[in-house]
Amino acid sequence: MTLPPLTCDFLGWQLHSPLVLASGIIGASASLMARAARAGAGMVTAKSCGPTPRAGHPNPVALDWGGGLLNAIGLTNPGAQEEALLLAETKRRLAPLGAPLIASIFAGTVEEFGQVAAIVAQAQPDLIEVNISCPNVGDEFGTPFAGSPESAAAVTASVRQATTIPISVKLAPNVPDIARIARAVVAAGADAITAVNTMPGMVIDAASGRPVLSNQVGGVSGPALKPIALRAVFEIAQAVPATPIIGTGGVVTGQDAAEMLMAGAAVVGVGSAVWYRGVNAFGQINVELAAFMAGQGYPSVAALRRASIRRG
Amino acid sequence: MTLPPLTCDFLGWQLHSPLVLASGIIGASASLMARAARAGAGMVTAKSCGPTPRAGHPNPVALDWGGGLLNAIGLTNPGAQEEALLLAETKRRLAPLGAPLIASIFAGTVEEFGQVAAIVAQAQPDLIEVNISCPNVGDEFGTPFAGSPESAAAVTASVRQATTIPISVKLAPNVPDIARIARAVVAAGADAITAVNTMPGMVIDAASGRPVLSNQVGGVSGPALKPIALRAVFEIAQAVPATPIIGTGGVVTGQDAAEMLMAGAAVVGVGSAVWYRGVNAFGQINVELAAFMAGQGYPSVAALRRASIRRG
Amino acid sequence: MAANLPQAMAIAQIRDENARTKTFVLDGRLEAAPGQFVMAWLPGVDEKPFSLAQADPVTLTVAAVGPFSRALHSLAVGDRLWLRGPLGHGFTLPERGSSSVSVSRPHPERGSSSASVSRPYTERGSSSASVSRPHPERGSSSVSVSRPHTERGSSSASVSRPHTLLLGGGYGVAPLRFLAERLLATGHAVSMIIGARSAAELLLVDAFTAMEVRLWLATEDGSAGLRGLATDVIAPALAAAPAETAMVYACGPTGMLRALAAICQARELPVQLSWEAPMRCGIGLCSSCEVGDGWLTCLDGPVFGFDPSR
Amino acid sequence: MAANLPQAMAIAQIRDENARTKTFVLDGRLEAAPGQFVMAWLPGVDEKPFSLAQADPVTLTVAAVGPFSRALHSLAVGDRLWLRGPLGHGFTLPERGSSSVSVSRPHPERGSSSASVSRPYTERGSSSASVSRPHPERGSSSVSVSRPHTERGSSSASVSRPHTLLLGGGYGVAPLRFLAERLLATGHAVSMIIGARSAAELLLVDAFTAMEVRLWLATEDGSAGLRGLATDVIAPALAAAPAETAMVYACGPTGMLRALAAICQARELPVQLSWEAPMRCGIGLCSSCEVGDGWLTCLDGPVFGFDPSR
Ligand SMILES: Cc1cc2nc3c(=O)[nH]c(=O)nc-3n(C[C@H](O)[C@H](O)[C@H](O)COP(=O)(O)OP(=O)(O)OC[C@H]3O[C@@H](n4cnc5c(N)ncnc54)[C@H](O)[C@@H]3O)c2cc1C
Ligand SMILES: Cc1cc2nc3c(=O)[nH]c(=O)nc-3n(C[C@H](O)[C@H](O)[C@H](O)COP(=O)(O)OP(=O)(O)OC[C@H]3O[C@@H](n4cnc5c(N)ncnc54)[C@H](O)[C@@H]3O)c2cc1C
Ligand SMILES: Cc1cc2nc3c(=O)[nH]c(=O)nc-3n(C[C@H](O)[C@H](O)[C@H](O)COP(=O)(O)O)c2cc1C
Ligand SMILES: Cc1cc2nc3c(=O)[nH]c(=O)nc-3n(C[C@H](O)[C@H](O)[C@H](O)COP(=O)(O)O)c2cc1C
Ligand code: FES
Ligand code: FES
Repeated sequence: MTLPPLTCDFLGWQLHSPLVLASGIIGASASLMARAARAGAGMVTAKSCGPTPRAGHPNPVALDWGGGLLNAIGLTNPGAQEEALLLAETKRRLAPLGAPLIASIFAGTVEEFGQVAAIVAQAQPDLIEVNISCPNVGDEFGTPFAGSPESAAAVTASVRQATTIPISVKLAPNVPDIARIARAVVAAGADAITAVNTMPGMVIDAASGRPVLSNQVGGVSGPALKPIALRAVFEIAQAVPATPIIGTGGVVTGQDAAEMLMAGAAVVGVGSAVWYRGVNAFGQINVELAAFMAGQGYPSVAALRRASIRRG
Repeated sequence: MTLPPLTCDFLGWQLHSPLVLASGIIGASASLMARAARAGAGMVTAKSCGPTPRAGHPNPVALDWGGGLLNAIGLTNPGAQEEALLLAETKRRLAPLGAPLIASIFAGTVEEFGQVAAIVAQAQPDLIEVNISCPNVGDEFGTPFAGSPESAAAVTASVRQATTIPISVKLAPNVPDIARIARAVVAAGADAITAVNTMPGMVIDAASGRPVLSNQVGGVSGPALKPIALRAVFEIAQAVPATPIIGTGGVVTGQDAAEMLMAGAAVVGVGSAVWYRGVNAFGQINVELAAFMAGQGYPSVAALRRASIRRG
Repeated sequence: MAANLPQAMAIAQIRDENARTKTFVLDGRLEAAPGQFVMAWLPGVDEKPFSLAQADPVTLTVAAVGPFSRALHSLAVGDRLWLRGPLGHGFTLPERGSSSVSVSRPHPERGSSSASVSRPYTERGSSSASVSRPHPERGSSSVSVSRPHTERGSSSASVSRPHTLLLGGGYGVAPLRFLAERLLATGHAVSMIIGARSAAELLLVDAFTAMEVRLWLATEDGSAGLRGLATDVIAPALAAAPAETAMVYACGPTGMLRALAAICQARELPVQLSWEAPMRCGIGLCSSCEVGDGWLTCLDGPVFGFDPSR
Repeated sequence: MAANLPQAMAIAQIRDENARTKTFVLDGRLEAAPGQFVMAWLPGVDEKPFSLAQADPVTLTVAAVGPFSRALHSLAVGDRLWLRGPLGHGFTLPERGSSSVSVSRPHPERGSSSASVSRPYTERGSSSASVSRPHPERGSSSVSVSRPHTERGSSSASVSRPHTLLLGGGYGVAPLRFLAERLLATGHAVSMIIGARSAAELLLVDAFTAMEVRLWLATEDGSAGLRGLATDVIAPALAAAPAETAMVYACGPTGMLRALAAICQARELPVQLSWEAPMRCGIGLCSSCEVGDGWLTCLDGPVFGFDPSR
């Protein structure tokens, strides 16, 4: 069985795989991001950075609860200035590997988003991912910016004005109607959409009567997130069919990746799979996806994507 | 080891168990609801009914995808008038078992919610659960009423005016800030809150390239929902500490039930567990919960609830 | 937790059983007991329950009676269908002291329960049925019967092998073949009654003829075997049995099952009936398969040790 | 997928090992290899990694050096702690042809991968290391050493048993005892070097004395065994070994590990080093335990077959 190629187009780049290292997973060092690309990721995303350095939360910050993971790392990051240096170094290391670099940013206000974008833009990342779905910061009610079409659009417009680098806005799954948010951010200038971030959750240790995470609450990722992410991607793809989606959530196998493409994703984010299968996950998922495509008669990722599901 | 009693108070009733049959699970017949009570449920909830009969969606309508269930039954129901007869018969059968009956209603408009409430109220259910979180109906944008504090409050007020029977408003997990919705419905007259309904999701069969459910999208329940439900209940309990919560989502074992009480629930909804363990699930969870309480030195459900987690 | 995702299987072989019944042999296998069922899905068409006629390879015997079963009949070798399962509780062997069925009708849930948590599937509903032993057979039948179609089984059957009586109507004969194989493999003597409207509608007669079972046929028009209903052959089959009957098993139309349950109750014979009801979820949630006073055909059944509709 | 929820275990026994080191024997067990670690959680305090000093019953040996380890030292018998794990890759036995480590330094991920999906844990990272055979020992040592503390192991050791050399510094001696037991049980000869600042800080000397191992001691102040570092005893220990050394194992301070890795590289001896780095998630996501050019101590390690920091 000769395996079909996994090359695919995303915003004009020719990627050697549709897999994308998701933000926050081994994305705090140039060497680890380069390792993900060597392992088989077609693009890599750096960990989200904000305006100023943050240490993050005390331990425990993450765990595997059986159906998936829960984490509240607490947006540990070196601040935008330091991040720009890290991004430049990472870009240099990724260049020979042919993998575009996605920067990821968050901020506490609409204006600050633009400022952080301008700083990281100095490193010339290929794409800036705008993380409006982090649960620690939000609008005047404390709601994450991803929670309403208005605030999501305002952040998008602020970043759009700050840089000419393409931007992808990262949406949260915990909204009543993700299609509305998607339309709003595309109208405000998003070139792509990343969906989804983690789903708010909590794991309680009954023996101690305490939440396990020091932050009490955290974000669910991994297999439990997959059906939630597939639906979100499906709804967004119907709402903004011309906008490419980085479909992210619970992808651990090649078949998961195929399902994400069928739901309407252009490329596929992979995060928690690094725990389940090691950094080699990227290479393993690539081989499985290619084998699935061969078995089902899809000659290319583009062909698989053309078979994506329509609202019926 | 003598097991502690599981009796507990809810809105003034003395229940023999904190377990509540969740709406939509074997709640379409008096005999099945009576069976749930005999099996050990302290209260039972009927399947949601709307103004007029609905057949629901064609098959497939449900499946077990590994981490939990997904369903889109499609709100099959006989309409409010017929439902009132069913509720009256159910109440008669539950009386000797000492289990209060919860009616559940949905509707397409704020006014209709009041009308349906008035009709089912004729059967004198002990509580009316207001299902504002069904994904098939919503406000002018198509957003479920549970999606905004304003529409959630409007529905609550409409039902509040239509009947003197206590009401519990059932919230959706896919909102940016469930605490705000909780405060709004309590301010509008909710006596209790049921949290949560299923989480929107989709399961795709890669071999056929199609969603499995005929409705394409559905609601995630069972184990994958547990961390999401625990967090929702925790946030609601902090926001409206005087309002009792029917904590629902992914409870399959006695330890799950204990965690739900620790998160801040007054009583614990059980739905998908009927698939995992049969209708006997109620009795099994009761025994496990009592054994857990004995092992940890909680003499009563009230004592366990006093140990619930505070925001720290 | 065990996933129950639909599994695609391709049709490896199609056999015409009679004018309106086909058997589909698929290219997959399932770990399942006779009497368990699958939800068979044709994407874009519908999903309906079918008893397993074999588990390895998965085999379904389907009577074309309406839109979905006709859609299945229109499939060709190589086409795929999708199966969710196995689901429900199947037939259990009539082992001494461990039978999970009862001639007297249990009441759903009386609050008895166990604290242990094990794999979901094996836990489901297993604790609500009581055990009762079969009684020695009594009362010789007055019904006039045709000679058993085959008696080959009698030569090697010793009286010490527990005897079982199987009644099949319509497609219900197919899962009973699966059961008969298990019974024979575990040292039981088997008598099989196949009922149908006419000789042309009899199912799997050759297959049973080739097995070591006492085979009885009944047709309503008398075109083969006894003229009458399958239930009319019970008395002679029991009378000719090599030993007292440890269990009666049946799969077929509800009317046949009801009549059989009444006969077995009168004779104090333990029985296991594979029941039918319209199914939607197939996993015990939607109530659509409820029968009688609170029984779920998909979760408590489809095999019941009593008439669940009474 | 395997859950990794924290498990509460009660302290069954506490042993003082030396002035600042205690061993906690817990009332639970884990399926684990020597060299694997757990994240130990004290609710409301912190969560940190600790090597398993035994898996059945779970045993941790803890040096009080800072806030969390002191909090552990303040616990009493009956108190509980919570463990998440086992995590990471432990030591592997020096079996011919199946060793997963290498004296030459591999490069993280070169895109080689396998298509099979099995249980997550066993899959993790196992494919990136290459195999190389140890060379015959060469060059006799010129370091002046004290006589081995005990040579009891030599009486029954045959030259055909593959020889392994273990170096422990600080609490690192404890997981090496767990390893030594496995090595002895699988027919390996074991030489053990325990290093410490002074005699008072030596760990588990009695335990190793009671085992069938050649034991060497080194203290910086010379108050017991050789005056010097653990690494200074390598040459004499190798020279006295009953056979060529199939694997060198070590657990202890990073400085010792680095020095050892250099020595082994020069001597072309295969080595397995249990590395330390600050950990947060413990499951390969947060990058905080990165060492060298992209190695994750929690996921790729903590046991590496080379110096990961170079
Ligand atoms: C547990 C269980 C196991 C089943 N196993 C099998 C099986 O192994 N093989 C099989 O063919 N069917 C089996 N069925 C029935 C099957 O699920 C469908 O109901 C059947 O195929 C009819 O579906 P349809 O859409 O084709 O027709 P429908 O439109 O549902 O039915 C058309 C008409 O035929 C009647 N009808 C339904 N079934 C029969 C029948 N067997 N004989 C005569 N009339 C009938 C209906 O009452 C209706 O009037 C089983 C059902 C259950 C609940
Ligand atoms: C894979 C792995 C396995 C480990 N296994 C064990 C184990 O089995 N037993 C154990 O006691 N610790 C072990 N540790 C170290 C342990 O996780 C903590 O780092 C240690 O307990 C110190 O934590 P603390 O909060 O008490 O002090 P911290 O505030 O973290 O440290 C206080 C000071 O002590 C230094 N320090 C840390 N560890 C040591 C040490 N061992 N000796 C001397 N100084 C030190 C630190 O650099 C710092 O300067 C392991 C670490 C890793 C990564
Ligand atoms: C440990 C961890 C840290 C994360 N940090 C970030 C982050 O900094 N920024 C961000 O946008 N998403 C972050 N995420 C979310 C992931 O990028 C991804 O959206 C989510 O985990 C779902 O994908 P998965 O199921 O493949 O992990 C983080 C996820 C995990 C598990
Ligand atoms: C098959 C099915 C049907 C449901 N129908 C309803 C319904 O009619 N009304 C409602 O409020 N919730 C309905 N729900 C949601 C449940 O009441 C419950 O909130 C959810 O399943 C989470 O609980 P669980 O994980 O214990 O199942 C349904 C859930 C399932 C699985
Ligand atoms: S089909 Fe039996 S309950 Fe749904
Ligand atoms: S501790 Fe190793 S990556 Fe987080």
